[in-house]
Amino acid sequence: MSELLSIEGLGISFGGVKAVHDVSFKVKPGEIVSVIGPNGAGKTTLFNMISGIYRPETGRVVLNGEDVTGMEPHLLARRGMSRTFQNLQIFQSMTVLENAITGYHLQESGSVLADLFNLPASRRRAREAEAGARRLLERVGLERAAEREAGNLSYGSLKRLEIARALALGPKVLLLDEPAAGCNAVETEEIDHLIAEVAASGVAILLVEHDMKMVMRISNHIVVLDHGEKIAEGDPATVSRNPAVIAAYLGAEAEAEHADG
Amino acid sequence: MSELLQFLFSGVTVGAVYALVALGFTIIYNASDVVNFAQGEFVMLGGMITWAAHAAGLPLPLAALSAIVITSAIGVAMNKLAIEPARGAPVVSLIIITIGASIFIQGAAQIVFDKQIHSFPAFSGDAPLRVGGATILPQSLWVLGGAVVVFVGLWVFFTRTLLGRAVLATSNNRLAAQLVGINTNFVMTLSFALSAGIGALAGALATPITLTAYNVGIGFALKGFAGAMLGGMGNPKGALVGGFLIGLIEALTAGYLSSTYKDAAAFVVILLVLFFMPQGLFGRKSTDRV
Amino acid sequence: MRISPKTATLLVLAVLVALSPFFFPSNFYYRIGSLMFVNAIAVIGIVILTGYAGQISLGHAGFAGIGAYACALAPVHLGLHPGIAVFLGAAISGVLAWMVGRPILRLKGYYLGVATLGFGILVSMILTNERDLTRGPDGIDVPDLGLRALVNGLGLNLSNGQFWYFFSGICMILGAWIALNLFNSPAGRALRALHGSEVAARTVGVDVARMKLQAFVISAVYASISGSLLALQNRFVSPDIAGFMHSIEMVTMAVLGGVGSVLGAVIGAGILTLLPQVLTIFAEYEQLVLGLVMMLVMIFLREGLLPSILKRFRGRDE
Amino acid sequence: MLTVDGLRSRYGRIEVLHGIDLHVDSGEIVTVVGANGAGKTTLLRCLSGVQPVTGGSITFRGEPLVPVPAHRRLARGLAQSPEGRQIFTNLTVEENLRLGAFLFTDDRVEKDMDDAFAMFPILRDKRNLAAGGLSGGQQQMLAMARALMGRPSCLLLDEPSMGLAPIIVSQIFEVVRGMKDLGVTVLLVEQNAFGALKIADRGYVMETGRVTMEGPAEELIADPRIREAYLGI
Amino acid sequence: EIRIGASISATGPAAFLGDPEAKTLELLVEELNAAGGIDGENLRLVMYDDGGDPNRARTFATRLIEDDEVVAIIGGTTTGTTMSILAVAEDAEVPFISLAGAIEIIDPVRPYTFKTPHTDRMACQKIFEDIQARGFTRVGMISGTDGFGASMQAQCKQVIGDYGIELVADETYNPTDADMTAQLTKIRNTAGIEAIVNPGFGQGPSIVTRNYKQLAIDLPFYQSHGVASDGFIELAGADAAEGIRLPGTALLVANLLAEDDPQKPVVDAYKTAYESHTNSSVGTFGGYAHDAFLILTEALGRADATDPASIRDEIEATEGLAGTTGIYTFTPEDHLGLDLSAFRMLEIRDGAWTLVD
Ligand SMILES: Nc1ncnc2c1ncn2[C@@H]1O[C@H](COP(=O)(O)OP(=O)(O)OP(=O)(O)O)[C@@H](O)[C@H]1O
Ligand SMILES: Nc1ncnc2c1ncn2[C@@H]1O[C@H](COP(=O)(O)OP(=O)(O)OP(=O)(O)O)[C@@H](O)[C@H]1O
Ligand SMILES: [Mg+2]
Ligand SMILES: [Mg+2]
Repeated sequence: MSELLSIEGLGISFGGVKAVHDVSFKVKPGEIVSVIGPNGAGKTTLFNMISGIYRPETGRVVLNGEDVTGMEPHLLARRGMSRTFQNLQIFQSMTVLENAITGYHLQESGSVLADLFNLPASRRRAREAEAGARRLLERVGLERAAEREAGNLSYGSLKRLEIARALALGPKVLLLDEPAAGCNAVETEEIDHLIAEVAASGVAILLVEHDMKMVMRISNHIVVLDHGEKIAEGDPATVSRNPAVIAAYLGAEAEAEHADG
Repeated sequence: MSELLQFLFSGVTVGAVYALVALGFTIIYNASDVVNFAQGEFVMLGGMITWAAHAAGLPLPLAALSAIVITSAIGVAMNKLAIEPARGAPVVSLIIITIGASIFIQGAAQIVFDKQIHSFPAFSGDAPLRVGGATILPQSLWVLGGAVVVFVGLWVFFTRTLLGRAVLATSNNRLAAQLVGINTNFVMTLSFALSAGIGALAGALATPITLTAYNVGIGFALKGFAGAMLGGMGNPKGALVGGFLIGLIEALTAGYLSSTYKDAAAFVVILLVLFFMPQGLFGRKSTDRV
Repeated sequence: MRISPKTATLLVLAVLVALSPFFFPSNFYYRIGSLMFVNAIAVIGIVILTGYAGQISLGHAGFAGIGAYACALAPVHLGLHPGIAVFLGAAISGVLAWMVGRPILRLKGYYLGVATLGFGILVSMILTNERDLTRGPDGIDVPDLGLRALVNGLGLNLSNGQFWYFFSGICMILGAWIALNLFNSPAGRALRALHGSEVAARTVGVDVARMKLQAFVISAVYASISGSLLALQNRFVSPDIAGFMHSIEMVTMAVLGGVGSVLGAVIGAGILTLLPQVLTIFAEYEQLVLGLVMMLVMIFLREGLLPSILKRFRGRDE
Repeated sequence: MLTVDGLRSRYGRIEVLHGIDLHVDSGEIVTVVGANGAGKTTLLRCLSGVQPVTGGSITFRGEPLVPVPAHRRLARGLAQSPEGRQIFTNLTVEENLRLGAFLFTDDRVEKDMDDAFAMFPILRDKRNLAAGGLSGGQQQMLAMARALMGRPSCLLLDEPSMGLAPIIVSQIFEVVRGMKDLGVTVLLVEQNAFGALKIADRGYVMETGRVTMEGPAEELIADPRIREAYLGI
Repeated sequence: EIRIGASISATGPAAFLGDPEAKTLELLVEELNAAGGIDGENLRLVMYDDGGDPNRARTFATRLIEDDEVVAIIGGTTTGTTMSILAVAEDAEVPFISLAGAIEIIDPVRPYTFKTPHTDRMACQKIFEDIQARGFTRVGMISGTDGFGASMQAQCKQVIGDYGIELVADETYNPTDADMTAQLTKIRNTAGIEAIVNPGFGQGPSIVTRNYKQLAIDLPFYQSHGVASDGFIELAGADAAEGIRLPGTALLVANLLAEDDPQKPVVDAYKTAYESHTNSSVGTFGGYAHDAFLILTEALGRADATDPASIRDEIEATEGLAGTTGIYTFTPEDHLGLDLSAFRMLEIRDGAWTLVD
């Protein structure tokens, strides 16, 4: 199958420093591509460019054959792109359920006038969205918190709420920025399974994660960034043996620990 | 050309008043992200207390000083009694508290003083200074000097002192500020004292020009607020420049276009500036990332 | 069956409008009641804009001014019936809100505040200074709506005060119904979402600029209609209606009642309308007490009257 | 050094800590592990004074800690690197560090800052940048460094390894272990339970607001329940 | 007990006018009751502060009539508030005496509405008469954008032609402005200008006067009755106010009135009472309230005091009643009851009011 998302020579700089420089790679449907690299390597910045939050200075983002470089995030969402955030972006004063329902915004929203006058079409859409959102909360293990105010959840729970919200869009491409941060090994594995499941349904997944066990376990392909540039790429086994990657990112000890864990 | 010069003098006179008020806003804003709508009342108190003290026989400098001290104390009281007990309340609630305080202070002033318009003698006489065919009052220079001195003071405070940094830190992240040992209550008290003091100074300096009454606060607050926003809220440089700009725009519009719509001109300029610089002229962008 | 919060709110409001007159000591209270309802309409608009969407406006009285002056001017200059003028005013306010909102809604927080403030001041300035059109600061007469005669023609016998009480009461309930529909609807959720996090809202597909603009337009229409109703019932309007203090009053009412809550809006409007009447017994201490009450409410019920009280009530429940 | 006795705390009307007993001896490294929402962060917030305590007591160096306001606790030697990093985003990296040493005006501040930069060289490169512009991991480093600037005798760390590259994670654990040699006591909350327990002397397991297990770190690592529930082995 | 109502702008932008009005009414009611009331009945004054907001004024008017059940209303400090009260009072057929200036209040005549102040138009006429007499024909105007200033500006523009005078400069300022040198510079630089008129009240005219001196403008300068009180001279400074002329009332020149002036006793009595009671100097506006009260109580004395219609009739029957402002004679066609002669052209000399003859 051909690629769904294609990143071509993306680059951006902040105050003269190149945060990302000439990064290219491709993601196919159903594939999990991980982007790893030291802190400050430019992973999140790359995500921000792909998802339209930053406008890239160089390069292109091609989604499903269409050039979507610098397109507004809500238009990208319409084209099937969805993401989570490293720095949580939660709708604090809404309930957990409502947070998840917003993920259905594109499917549920019709005309404002219909909403204002509570027309049947508006009600039906809202009902469907709610049912879907409850199913998703169950999948991430938050069904019991559905009616709680989202701002009151613990960090790890919020991470999972973000995943549920991102899934609610029914994305073709899903960008996950450190989904397992703040989760312990067991919780991480649950997320693992979830991601694998989603990928299996044909969604292209782009993952940033520092938990190497997880990355090695589920990635089809790994892209390594350092100082904004791609320094290596390949399948997990190849990448984890790459000396440049070990030196810059994994560290000898981590590898050893990985081996003994 | 003397006409232009006269317009500029007019603008500078008024602008200096606005700038002083705007500078008063910056401190409380920097400490708490709250625009204190009672700031104008501090200016009013500065003028009214100076007037009352002077009328009671105190020499002018002493009267002004007492106004500044008393107003600062009122500022501290406002923080202790109204702002601190509401800690953790949403910013809109805090704003309503400051509006409530503003109404309260006005109500108190009309009882303690009266509802008449007052003034007191200019600090160095009324003889206008002539420059190139235009005139300016010595009192305008006092206000001008006051604005510049306060600006320099604040600028040094916020950029050169650790305490100034602590004030910024408190508004940026109160939790973290406490964790690094900053007494955030003290910071708030300090900023209310300073803000109120600066407001009162503005009142004491400007009253010989603008006159004062129990209800002049709101007008000052509006113009000062507009000036501070034009310059970029929280930045002393912005407050100074914003205040002067508004004064100058008003005077030049009144002189060359239409005196009826001179306030409109000021707001049109603000809208234009904000269109291109959403943070005002010198405001800094918040740097929170996703 | 459990009653939804929406139905509950509407029921409470309907009961309030219908039963209050039985407790009125004199006909004067119809006037207070109708003022409360008219204010509440504008405040519900603020709830949508500020409570739902998190956008500040310090200039909404400008729209109230447009609505009010439409009723004064359109019948004279365009020969329109004052009732039609209400809709004309709302349309002008809506279009103006749309035009003004597009550039300024990019601004955030106080910057948006000062921009809307500027807008409000411009409107009030035009109403004050364009004497030839508006008759200036002293105000202008507004023609009779004529609806009361019509209603009374149907056999009712309502005094002017009574008519306006019930008429604005019904309008207010209608306004509340619409706002409540919005709250739990997709669009309302999108508004509340962008309030929480604009970035996240954009990535779930919310067209943030458009939604903000819609909220701004809707709230402008509310303010405009409130202004129209006030002008029609007073049969007179002056530029004060578009003044800064009126804008602040709207926001204060909303926040006092609880800025995210429609019922809170009505309560906030009610209290701030009634309070000055109660405070007349304090004569010259009126302002003092008013300021004090505002501060005390916000200190002890920081999220506004209704939400705070509900919270405590629920707290005791469990 | 630090004794927590029957500690209770609540958010509004929901109690989330139902009587925590825990102690940290001088010079010890103690690790707390637990699932999402167990109350680990809440525990640390109580210790640093930004969370109201509704029952029980905390004793620090023999004195009751609860009445001490948050901003005085650093002066007593208690520093925290909080969850969610809580850096001053609008201030520069250097200003963040200087504020970490807000209580001190002596020359050691400069030296401490050099030490911090030596520990996290990337921060030196960014010292004049607004901290809000830092990457997630860099902010985490800054939070840790800032806590160290306060010269704590007892350090409270809430998931210090979160979002850090593996190479830095091992470095952080090294640093924490190094603290011990400097005589600093550490209470460490970690999701990377394996790494954390390996450097710890003792450990506690929290579940929904209660301590359910405690013991020497090696024993916990070896415990099959823990291996299954938290280490995923 | 007879209940009368008042809605006054004792606070807000018009507090400068409303405050002395409110104090005057309180003072007079006290005096009257101490002297035994009206026909032995005590008078009760129910007074509300409308803050200058017409909407509030309407509410208070409704309250006065429906809830407090007053027999008559005094008030409406500003034209805006007056128009609001007027509508309610006319509907309920309750007599209403306004304290505001606009001619619209009594033109057309409405059955229940009266007013005590001169109209703005009369002030303009008085000023232009004087200007004409001095032989000037080119005049500049600087007016406040508040109701008072704007209304007088408009009226002046209407009548200016009648005096063969041309308006060559027309500037405005906002009531809260702090510096008017820009506008004054512009006016001064207008070719051929011979005199300047400043309609306005509050601090504006004081600042204009100070700026006038700052710019050393030496054209004849006219203020309006809006500043007719000693307070103005104090605020503007005797020095700056020197030579200013304005149309004022007998109140300001009480000491200069002839012994046989019919207004002398009433002016003296009011001035003494007010100044000892409030520690501040009397002004035209308090005088308006005084006169309204006088007219009303006189009428109440004659009428069946509980019947609004008969009170109205008696007010309309007022004839030759000397107030502080002038001598009132109402007719069914004239609910103002004053003519231009009630205005006296005053000039400030050496910090005191003097009569221009
Ligand atoms: N808005 C910004 N302003 C200034 N610098 C920025 C900004 N955004 C990113 N940078 C810089 O770009 C670099 C890349 O940051 P980015 O957040 O992409 O890193 P990352 O790979 O996601 O790191 P981490 O693993 O720590 O999350 C960093 O050095 C950061 O300081
Ligand atoms: N601000 C808050 N208001 C109400 N409840 C809260 C708040 N913060 C946390 N809670 C609740 O308190 C409980 C404990 O949360 P805490 O953050 O201490 O957990 P944690 O152990 O640190 O979890 P994590 O590993 O996910 O960080 C959770 O049930 C959480 O939902
Ligand atoms: Mg990142
Ligand atoms: Mg936690």
